[in-house]
Amino acid sequence: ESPATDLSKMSWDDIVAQAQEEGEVSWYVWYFQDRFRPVVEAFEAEYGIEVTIPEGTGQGNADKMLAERGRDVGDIDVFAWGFNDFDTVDVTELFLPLDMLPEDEGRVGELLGVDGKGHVVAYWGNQTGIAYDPAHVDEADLPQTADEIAAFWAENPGKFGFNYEKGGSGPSFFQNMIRVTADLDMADGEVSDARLTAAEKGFALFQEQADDFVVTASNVDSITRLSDGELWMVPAWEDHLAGLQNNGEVRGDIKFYIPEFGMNGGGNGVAIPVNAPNPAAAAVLIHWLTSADVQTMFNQTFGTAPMHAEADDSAALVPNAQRANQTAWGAQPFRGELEKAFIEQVILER
Amino acid sequence: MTARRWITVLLLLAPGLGLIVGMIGMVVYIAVAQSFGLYNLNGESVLTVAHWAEMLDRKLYTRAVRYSIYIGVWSAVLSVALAYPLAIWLRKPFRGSITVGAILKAPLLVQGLVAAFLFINVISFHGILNQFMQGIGLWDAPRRLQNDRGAFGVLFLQTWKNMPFALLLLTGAVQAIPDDVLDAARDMGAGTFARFRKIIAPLSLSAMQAALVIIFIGAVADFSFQVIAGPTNRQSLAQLMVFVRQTSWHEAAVVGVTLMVIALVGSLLLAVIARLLLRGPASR
Amino acid sequence: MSDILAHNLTMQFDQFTAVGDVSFTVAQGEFVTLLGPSGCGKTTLLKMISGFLHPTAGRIHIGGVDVTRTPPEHRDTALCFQSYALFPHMTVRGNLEFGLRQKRVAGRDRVARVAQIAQQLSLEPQLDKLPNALSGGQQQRVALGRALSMQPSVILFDEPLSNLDAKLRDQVRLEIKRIQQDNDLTAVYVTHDQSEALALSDRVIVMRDGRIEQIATPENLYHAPATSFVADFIGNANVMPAEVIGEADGGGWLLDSRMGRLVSRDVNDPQAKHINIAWRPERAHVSPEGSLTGTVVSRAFQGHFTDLHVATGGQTYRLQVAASDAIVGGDITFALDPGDVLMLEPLR
Amino acid sequence: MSDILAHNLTMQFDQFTAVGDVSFTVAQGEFVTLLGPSGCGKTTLLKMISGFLHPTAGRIHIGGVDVTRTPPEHRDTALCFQSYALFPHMTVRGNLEFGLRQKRVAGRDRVARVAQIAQQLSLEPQLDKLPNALSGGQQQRVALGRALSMQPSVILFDEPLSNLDAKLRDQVRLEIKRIQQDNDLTAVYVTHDQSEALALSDRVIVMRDGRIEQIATPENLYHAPATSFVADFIGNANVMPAEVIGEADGGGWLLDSRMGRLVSRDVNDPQAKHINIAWRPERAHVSPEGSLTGTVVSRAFQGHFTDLHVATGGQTYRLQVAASDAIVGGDITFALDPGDVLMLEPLR
Amino acid sequence: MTQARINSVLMGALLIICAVWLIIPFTMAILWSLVDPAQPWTPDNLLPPEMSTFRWTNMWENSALKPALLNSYTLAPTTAIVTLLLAMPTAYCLARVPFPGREAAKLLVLLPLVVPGFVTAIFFTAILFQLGLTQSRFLAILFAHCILFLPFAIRILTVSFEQVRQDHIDAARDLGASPVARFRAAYLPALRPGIFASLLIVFIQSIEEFAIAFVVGSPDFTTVPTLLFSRLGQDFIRPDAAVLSLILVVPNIILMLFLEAFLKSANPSLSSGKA
Ligand SMILES: Nc1ncnc2c1ncn2[C@@H]1O[C@H](COP(=O)(O)OP(=O)(O)OP(=O)(O)O)[C@@H](O)[C@H]1O
Ligand SMILES: Nc1ncnc2c1ncn2[C@@H]1O[C@H](COP(=O)(O)OP(=O)(O)OP(=O)(O)O)[C@@H](O)[C@H]1O
Ligand SMILES: [Mg+2]
Ligand SMILES: [Mg+2]
Repeated sequence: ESPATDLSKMSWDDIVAQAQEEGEVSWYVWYFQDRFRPVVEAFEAEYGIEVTIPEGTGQGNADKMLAERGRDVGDIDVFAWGFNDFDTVDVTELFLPLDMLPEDEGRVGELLGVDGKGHVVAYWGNQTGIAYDPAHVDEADLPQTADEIAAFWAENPGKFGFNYEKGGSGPSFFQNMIRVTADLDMADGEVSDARLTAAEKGFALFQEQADDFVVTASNVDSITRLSDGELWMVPAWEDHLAGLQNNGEVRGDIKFYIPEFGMNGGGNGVAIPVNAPNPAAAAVLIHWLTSADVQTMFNQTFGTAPMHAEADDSAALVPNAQRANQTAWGAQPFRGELEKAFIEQVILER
Repeated sequence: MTARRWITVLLLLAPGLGLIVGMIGMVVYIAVAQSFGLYNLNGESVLTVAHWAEMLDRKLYTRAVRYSIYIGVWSAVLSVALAYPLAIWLRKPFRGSITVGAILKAPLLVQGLVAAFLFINVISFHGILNQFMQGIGLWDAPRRLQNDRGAFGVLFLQTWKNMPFALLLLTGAVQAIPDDVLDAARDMGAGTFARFRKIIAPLSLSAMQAALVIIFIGAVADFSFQVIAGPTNRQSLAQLMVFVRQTSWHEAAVVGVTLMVIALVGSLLLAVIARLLLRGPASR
Repeated sequence: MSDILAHNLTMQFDQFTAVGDVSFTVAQGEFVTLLGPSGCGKTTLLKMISGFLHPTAGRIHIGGVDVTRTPPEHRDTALCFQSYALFPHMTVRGNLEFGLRQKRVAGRDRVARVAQIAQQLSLEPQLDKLPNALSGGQQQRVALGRALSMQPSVILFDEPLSNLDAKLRDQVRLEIKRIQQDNDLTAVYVTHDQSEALALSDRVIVMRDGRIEQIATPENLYHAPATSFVADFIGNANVMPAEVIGEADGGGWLLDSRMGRLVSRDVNDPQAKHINIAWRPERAHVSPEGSLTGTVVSRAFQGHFTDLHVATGGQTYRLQVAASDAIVGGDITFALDPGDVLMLEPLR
Repeated sequence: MSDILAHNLTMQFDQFTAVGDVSFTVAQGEFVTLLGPSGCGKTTLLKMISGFLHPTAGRIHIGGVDVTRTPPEHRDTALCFQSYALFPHMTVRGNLEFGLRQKRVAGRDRVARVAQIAQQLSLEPQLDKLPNALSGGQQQRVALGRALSMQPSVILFDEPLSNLDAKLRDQVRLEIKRIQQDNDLTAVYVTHDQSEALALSDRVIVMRDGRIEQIATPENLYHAPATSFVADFIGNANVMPAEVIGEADGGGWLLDSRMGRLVSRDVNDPQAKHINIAWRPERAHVSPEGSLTGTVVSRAFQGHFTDLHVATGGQTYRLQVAASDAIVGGDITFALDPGDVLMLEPLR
Repeated sequence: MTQARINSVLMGALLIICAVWLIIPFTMAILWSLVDPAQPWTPDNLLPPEMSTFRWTNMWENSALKPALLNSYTLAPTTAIVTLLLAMPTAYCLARVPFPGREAAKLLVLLPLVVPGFVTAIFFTAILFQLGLTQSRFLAILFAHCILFLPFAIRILTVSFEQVRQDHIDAARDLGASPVARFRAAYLPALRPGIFASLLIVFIQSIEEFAIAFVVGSPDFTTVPTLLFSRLGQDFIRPDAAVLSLILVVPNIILMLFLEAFLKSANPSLSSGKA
């Protein structure tokens, strides 16, 4: 018997009732588990459903979700993932359609050029930008354009670092640099030799000053080295930086901004695996997570960009003016080809 | 070989090799199939060599192959080369030899990731190595040592973590060589090196092969040391695998299967080369 | 020059003294045999000379140089191990060549030398076998060949022939002697086989419990053993206490023993009134005129002679007689020549 | 019942035939010795009897039961290994006790048995040592003791005394014989020492190149060797071809050989006109009236006799003579009794 | 130079190497574990600016550490022992029974080591799920770990089995030893180092393994690597990781010394008599 068919035919009240009968829900989220646990206490209090947030890693959770495909009943009720990660699998096959949720226009079902197809909704919005060490870089002198970045490299060789492979903030940086330098329309996903040749103008910027910037190993590596004083500026995720500061892992005085040439926003989504043991409770949790109130609360607690149209987004870490600099991720498959070409022509040639 | 004998062999192999082939054989098949477009997690499966063609064409891939082999071979060779003298030294128990053995083996017990972070801390821009070198006046300014291009950091970590393993294997083998045989070699005028080259190494060949092969396989597939301490202008195969997995499972599988082939063929070659170099005992 | 000088050598294993305060010399080109009961310290002594064991005390000089602390690989000695100690992963040829390779003997010479040794030791058919496919005696010959092929200035043999049959042993013994003499090697040889010791050696060192009992030429050892231990050990003499009563008519000494009255015409004079005397089993001759009689208790055929145990005066003695029709239980009458009755150390 | 029956046993290692088509029996309680040159297949044969080697062909029965495929642990045999094969991590006591523990001999009996064996083999002081702290001879005695302590119905010895000195060897030999007789054990004994073989055995099997050359009692073997190989191997006879010319006056046969004319009064008649003949070195007696002369080429003192090599008629012969004043280079005249000239197999 | 001199010189050298080898890493780990959350430790400071045991108490009280320790320390030793037992027959066969294809078999044994991590994590566990082994998460992980780490045990023990001397086996059999007695008398002394090595290696591998233990075990059955990895992942809490790894290292070292003492009781060189 498939719980999926059951739920879609049930009224929301029945679903809530069943959820309370199920009494528990496991939420596999790959970051901030320690900080989410207190947050979901409100949910537990409201519905009387106990939420388990297991320890784990992004890849571990994904592996578990995929490994459990064949099981009749798995362990995961709610599965959180980077919104673009959902693109690597067939969401319609792996996850329940979320049509059992009460109608809510404010929810975000498409993000970063990825369509959740009604099986995934966003609950967490975040932003890439550049973290900097105010001890060395004056807020007033922050480079805002590609040329200013290049000038910064030239003036301060070895003080700017980014990573190209892991975690997205580095790719966001170089893609946007190339976008503005080569004047590319990233919303167009079409791959053509002409467009890739055009991009080479952007690569040239990096090639010419290859010795002036540092390639780091990961987001974490970038921020750590910034905190250590080795680097002065690194691309980073806003929430990630905040989390590390909160943990006492890096210096609290490090600052963050979104340059004017624009950097990408991002987000995480949640979905219910088809074999979730407590599908009703899962639906109720997702309903709660994506509600305007909770999104407002996330904005206040974590400084995230709310993923609900009606939520209040006034508590962001960066001034709202800078938020305007957010750009969208490029469309596939061109974005992928651009990344490949960048790696081959810039990274591997260093 | 009689049928009876074959049955004995098969029964003996069943709980070990049998289990391995039975359980992992299927997994290997899936990996290979996936590299040819089957077992698609994102839509329909189509049998194709396109993913192989795509990957083989990329500089990133060919570099990764070469780089992983480099790391694998050097890690194995360095670990074994360092472990041998220590194993020979520890052949005869002496006062404190147990402690020495335990100290040398301690890195085995430290999680690789943690070791890598600690290592990075030591060599980082403002880390104690830089401070020490500046302190004694050898260097004027801090140097950027982390993620070095020659991958010496990775090799250091690999050796740090694997040398104890080689030591563990070699100590047993070296201890099993009778004193008399070593004495006889000395008596014939064989110096330390000749004794090692002609007696100890051939007689512990099989332990050495096991150590080489296992370390090689581990290092070829290195992920954690590479992502933390490896050079940033190239990727190891395991790193590449995780990287391309973000976009295509099949291409990740291509890298994975490459890794498997390199690991198996490489370990075979290493074992054969070790034997040829040392002309060890023909199998008994 | 490669004479050996051992000076107050002592070797202790924990509490146990395997070799105690032993001194001797072996001249350049001399062939000296170590003889002594199992466990008396022969191997220990050889291992000290070749450098595997560091003497607890004492010094060793080879060719006038103090080598006490020289490691084995720098001593020009070769030891033929009692335990063979063949290199298990090398063929017989590899084993035989090993030392030569270390000495960087040119390929040609090496091949020739190995071929010659293999031929001398009848090892040709085995050259390409691994040691574990060899019989015990073949292994032993490889161990011997490995040492011989080195032609070092000092060569040490630890029971090199114990697993060979009599014929082969004779043959190999000759080869050993030839190689030793041709190359003027200084040799120390351990054996349990007295006839080997007597036939090969310039001098024999008899050891007992880690100490030297007597050093002498083979003839001297046989004819004038210093102690009853030596007399007994070499040639299995019948030893018994006796009292020297006085000089005998016609020379020699008159002795009183449990066997009755005997006359000794030994080369040495008695050292005390109460001494040990000895006579050798093969020196008794059965003859009806003999003055001695006893009952045959056992009889063992030994080829060209027969071993008898004969009881007389409450003691049992050993006699070796030529083909004899003595039967167990019967009586036998025999005589001893005064020259064959040896007078040994005083009784304590 | 534990007689041994070996039927057409063959053992091949790859191409090489170590034992070829060998058949023999050993009766319950009998003591049989295997004698033969190094590498002739003695150890291989013992290993087949004890079950470590599976014969390529042929069958083995012990006590009437076909054991060809029975694993060693289920054969009531004990082998004293030529290589000792002591358990290195067990003390001497542990080694000696091992078999008894397997047989679940009660603690008391075990202790008593071990104490007794240790005493018989003079191993008491070594009981608590590990094998690698023992001398070669001590190790060998432990190996022997381990087999003896088992008192199996079939006991196999592979050169158990080769590393012992003559005195100890005599003593241990007696113990072996005593234990074998007291317990009525069937014994197969490998030795290189002829006197040991002749003294201990009920029968001797002489092997050569993996085949049996002769099976006989010691006396027969000595006095009536079947072939020149046996004559030569046992007692080192001087073998030479001869032509039978006819019967001699006063019995026996007249022979023509390179040494000149000889008379043989062998127990067997000649089997052909051209045969091998043999005489033993110790049978020659030096006497001025002797009909044979030669030049002494070498001389080796052997204690109670002297070994001479004497050249005559372009050949060299071996003589064993009692104390002699023969000098190298001088001539010697000797005689042979017709009864000592043995007629062997026809010439091929 | 005498052996004693050599030993003392080497010991001296070793002390210096040890500093690089162990003392620095371990001191760093300890210092990291003492970093107070209030003030991050950047490497330009020789010591953490503010030290406390907050990380330790926090980890002990506010995480699944206690059950994870219990789980890991039941799982790993069990895996080590079961793997050893499963590996013995194969190792014996590879070392002592000649059969055609033995070299190929030796290579095949390595398969679990060469299979890419994500394939193991997704597909191997999927097979475990399909086999219905997940009734008990403990048993499923145990089973998976045994298979994954068999190559270590098999290859290590193969080497040891090769070192058993045939004449010791023969002697034991000849003296009527039962298979067990034979094993103890002839095999065990030569196998000891191999048994020690494979127990230790498999134990460590099992206690460090994350992917399978997580996929199969989560959410009920948590092991220490899960805690460790989640702190070294996105959130990257170095002080917590240091605490965790120190918590693991100490019992491991004790265990290693214990095993070593237990298995190495007098290690006479395995030779005597004639080879
Ligand atoms: N495993 C083997 N492979 C090949 N040949 C072997 C093997 N074992 C023994 N042989 C050969 O078989 C022959 C008989 O060996 P065996 O050990 O039986 O001799 P043996 O009579 O005991 O000799 P010894 O008196 O020297 O101990 C020898 O020539 C030996 O080289
Ligand atoms: N490592 C050791 N530890 C303790 N005692 C030892 C050690 N090595 C030898 N011994 C003892 O020292 C004594 C002398 O041994 P050695 O090997 O020199 O005797 P050997 O004269 O060669 O005897 P064999 O003729 O039996 O070979 C023996 O009693 C032996 O038990
Ligand atoms: Mg000795
Ligand atoms: Mg033999």
